[in-house]
This record gives sequence, C-alpha cells and structure tokens, in this order.
Amino acid sequence: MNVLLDLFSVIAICFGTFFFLAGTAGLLRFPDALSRLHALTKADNLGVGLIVLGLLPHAGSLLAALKLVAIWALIQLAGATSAQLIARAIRRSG
Amino acid sequence: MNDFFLSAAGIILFTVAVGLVRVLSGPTNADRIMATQLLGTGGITSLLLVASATGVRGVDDVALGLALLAAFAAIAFVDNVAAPDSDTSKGDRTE
Amino acid sequence: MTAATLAGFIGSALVGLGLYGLITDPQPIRKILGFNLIGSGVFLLFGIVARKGAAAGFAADPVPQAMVITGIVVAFSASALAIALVLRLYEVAGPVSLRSEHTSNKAEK
Amino acid sequence: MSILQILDIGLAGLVLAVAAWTVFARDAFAAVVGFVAYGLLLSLVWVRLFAVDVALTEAAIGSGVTGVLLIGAAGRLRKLEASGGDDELPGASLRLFAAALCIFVTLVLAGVVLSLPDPGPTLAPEAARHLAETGLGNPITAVLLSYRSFDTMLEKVVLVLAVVGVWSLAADQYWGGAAGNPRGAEPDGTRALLAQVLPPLGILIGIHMVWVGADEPGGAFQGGAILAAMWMITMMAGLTEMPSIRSRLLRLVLVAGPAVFVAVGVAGVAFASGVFAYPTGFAKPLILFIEAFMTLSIAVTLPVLVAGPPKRLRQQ
Repeated sequence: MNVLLDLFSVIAICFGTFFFLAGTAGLLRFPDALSRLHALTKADNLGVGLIVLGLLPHAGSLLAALKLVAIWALIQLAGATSAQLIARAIRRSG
Repeated sequence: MNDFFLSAAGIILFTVAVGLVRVLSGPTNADRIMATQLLGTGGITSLLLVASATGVRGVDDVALGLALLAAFAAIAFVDNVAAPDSDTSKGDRTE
Repeated sequence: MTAATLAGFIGSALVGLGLYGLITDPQPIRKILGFNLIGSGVFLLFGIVARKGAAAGFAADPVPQAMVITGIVVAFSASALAIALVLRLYEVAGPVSLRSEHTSNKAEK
Repeated sequence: MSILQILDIGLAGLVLAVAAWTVFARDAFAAVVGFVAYGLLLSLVWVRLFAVDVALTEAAIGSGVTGVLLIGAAGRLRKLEASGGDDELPGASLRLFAAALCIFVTLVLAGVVLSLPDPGPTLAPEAARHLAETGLGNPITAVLLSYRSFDTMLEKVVLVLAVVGVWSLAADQYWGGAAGNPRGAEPDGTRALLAQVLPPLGILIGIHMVWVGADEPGGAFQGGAILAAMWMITMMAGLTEMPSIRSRLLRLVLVAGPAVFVAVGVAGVAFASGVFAYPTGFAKPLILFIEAFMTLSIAVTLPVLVAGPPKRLRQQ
C-alpha cells in the first residue's frame, strides 16, 4: 500500500513539474502576450494541482491536508482573477 | 522520497526562475507581472515540497500566506500602471 | 559551507548592492528600493547570528529573530513615509531627481 | 554535496540576481517588479534559516503589502512624470568609486560572517528558562511580548508616528478628507468576486496565525498583516473605501494597540513587580489580550500607510 502511494506521489509530482516546465517554456517562447498568459495559467492550475495531489498522502494530519487543498484553491482563485485582469489590460493597451 | 521532493522543488524553482527572463526582457509590463506570478506559484509549490521533505513546523502557514496574497501584485499593476486613461475615476478625484 | 554561512554571504552582498543603488540611482523611488535591500541584507545577517545561536532545543536564537520581525515592520513604515514624501514632492515641484549637482546645473539652463 | 545544499546555493544565486536586477534595471517599474519577486524569494531563504516566524512576516509584509505600496507609487510617479523623467546616471568615475566602496563593504561583512564563532553567543537558554513562566510555547512571541515588550510597544508607536507623518503631507484643501479610491459605483465583477471570496478565508487564516502564535510560528504581526491585506483587497475592488481621517473610530483603532500595551504595562506597577511586568500566572491571558488589540491596530495601520495622505475633499 505504501509503495503504491509513493508511486502515486512520484507520478503526480513528475507530471506537475512537467506542467511548470511547459508553462515557463510557453512564457518564454510564445509570440504574443495573450498566448503567454495562456501558458502561465497551465502552470498555475495543473502544476500546483498535481503536486498538491502528490503531497496529500504525505500530509501528517487532516489539518495539514486541508491546508494543502486550501493553498491550491487560493492559487486557483488568484490565478483566474489575475489572468482575467491582465488579459483585459493587455487588450486595452492594444 | 525526501530526496525526490527536494529535487522536484529545485527543478520547479529553477524553471520559474528562468521564466524571470521575462521580467528583464518584457517587452510589456504585463509580461513582467506574469513572470512574477509564475515565480510566486512556483515558489509556493517548492516551499510545500521542501516543507514535506524537511518537516520544519509552520512552513505550510508561510505557503498559505503567500497563496492568499498571490493576486495582489497583478491587481495593483492593473489599477496603477496598466490603466492610464481611467486615472480620473481613481485616486485623484477632486470634485 | 552551511546554509547559515551561505545566507550570511547573501546578506553581505545585498548590503553592497543596496548601497550601490542608494548612491548611484538618480530616481528617488530607486533609492528607496536600495535602502530596502540594505535593510534586508542586515536582517539576514541577524538571521545567521540567530541560527548560530541555536541552543536549548531551539533551531535558532529567538531574540535576533524577534528584532528582525519588528525591523521588517519598521522598514515598511519608513518606506511608506518615504514614498508619501516623494509623491508629494512630485505633485508640488514636478519631476525631481537626486542626480549630482554638475548635471542638474546643466538642466536648469 | 546533498540536494538540499544545491537547492540552497541555487536559491542564493537567484536572490542575488533579482536584487541586482532591482538595482541595475533601467525602468523604475521593472525594478519594482523585481523587488516584489525578491521579497518572495527572501521568505524562502528565511525558511531555510529555520526562522519560520520571520518568513511569515516577510511573506505577508515584504512581498504582499510592500508590493502594493511600491507598484502603486511607481504607477503614480509614471503618470506625474510626463516627460519620462530623469534617469541619468552619475559619471563613470563616481560609479566606479561607489562600486569599489560597496565591494569593500561586502567583503568586510563576508569576513565578519566567516569569523563568527560557531556556536555563537546566544540568549536561547535564557529564553527557554523563563518560557514556562509566560505560559507561551513560542519563544519569539515571548521575546516580543514579555522579555522585550518595551521594544515592541515602541515599535507600535513608530507605526502611529508614520501614519501622522503620512497624513501631514496632505494638501490643505484635502485635510479631513479620505485617502485612496472612492467606492466604485459598479464594482468590476472579477475583482469583486475575489474580494468577496478571499476575505472570509483570509480573516480565518489571519486570526488562526495570531492564535497559534502563542505556541507555534505566527503572531500579531503576521496575522495583522494578513488581515490588513484582506481590507486592502476589498478597497481595491471598490467594495469598501478608506474612511475620512477625521473618523473617530479610525483614529481610535490606530492607537488601540499601543494604548492598551502602555496601559497594561503601567498597570504592572500596581499589580506586578514593575513597569511592563505581568503578574504571575496571568502572563498568557494578558499577552493574548494585548495581541488582540495589536493585531487590530496593525490590520488598520498598514492599509492606511499604503493609501497615503488624504486625496479627496471632505464630504459634507
């Protein structure tokens, strides 16, 4: 059971790290600001989500697990809001 | 397992650090804010990984605080820097 | 090399960098940033003194840490006051700069 | 070399690179953005120094509230400065001299770091010995509110003085008015959503940080800064506005923290062994009582400082 959980963690964290790599690559390589913003939200969303998922089996207590989920939810909220606002600012500035 | 967590933390931190090139090169200020947003997210994530690996107490609260404030730079940017024309409706109203 | 010594080197370098910014950057807001860099460098030096004073089951000496916490809050309020002063100065006097006298004389002509 | 050491060295390089960027960047706004990133990285360094309380403070104040202050200032300066302003650097010889001086200072400090005794002189055993008398579990809270409570009280007074300083920069016609943006007629939906969802959770987390601060990392500064940020977000979304500086309630809350602190401190003369002494057995409840008012004052003082001097006419 423990080995399975560890394997689950490793896979989830590897995929999460991959999304961070992809988000950064997009931020650096995409040609215009709006597509770069799009790449950024992938890292926010899936990268953090998968890594939190991978860490959950290792959270010592229920409170620690709740905090992990809350951190993920807060980053979602912040990411969604700021992506929306930045996109609007980019469009306005043309 | 702990070494794996630390390696992942290192890879994420350096990945998003490479993204900071956008703070240097821009070209727009929106890109600069995006790069710090990504650094914030990556920093929080690697903090969680390091916390899990080293077991220092209270680190999850630091991550929680950073996550709460993650959107602040972007909002301050949109309010103050990106919107020159809407200035009259904001701070300097004198009627 | 321990993490504490490394942080001490970061602190020393930050003081140097901040001092350089404080001396050479002509814009007031940049000087405020430089001043904050010096401040955080000094705080890090406090941090390694705390870390080297680990004893009695604590990972670090609590007294320097408490001083850094009050220091961060005081540094913030000083920055807020400095920024309010700069903004007011801009409103009253127009763009201001703290460049060397030689160049500012040229600008007045 | 372990993975953790590689991580530490990489983090150190990153912090220095971002700090150098804030000094050498050409554009002021780019420098400010660099400083926000720097604050975040610095709190990671504090975690690595096992100073979690400091990391919490740096995260909340250093990167969050200071970020809003600096970005706001950079934006306003850019607008006021129509001509693009002056970014002429001093002459090469002066810069060279400054660089030499700064490298010298850095080397001296690095030398001091290397010559520090290890283990160094410490007050940790002293702090630990009396910890039981205070009833607290977090030695840093004990230092802040018991052993060195006088310092902390004066530091709260510094915050009030900063507010007085900022307010006194108001133009004559705005005296008695309010700072910051007026309440939006129709708040923008995205921001309003964030400002409605975030504060309930943030207030919970802020109070949690103050409450656990007695025994775990956390405390009045960290919790107060989180609460301050929550008030700021509702103002940035246009849901609330900064009250007029004439507001009795605002002024009362600003001084509540230091006032209660002084009152309890002076009461120590009558009920305990001296000024800023706590009666035996009552230390922990008294400390929590003071912390509650301090948190409230910090939560209000920080946004007032960020909002700056009053910029709107007094409403009739």
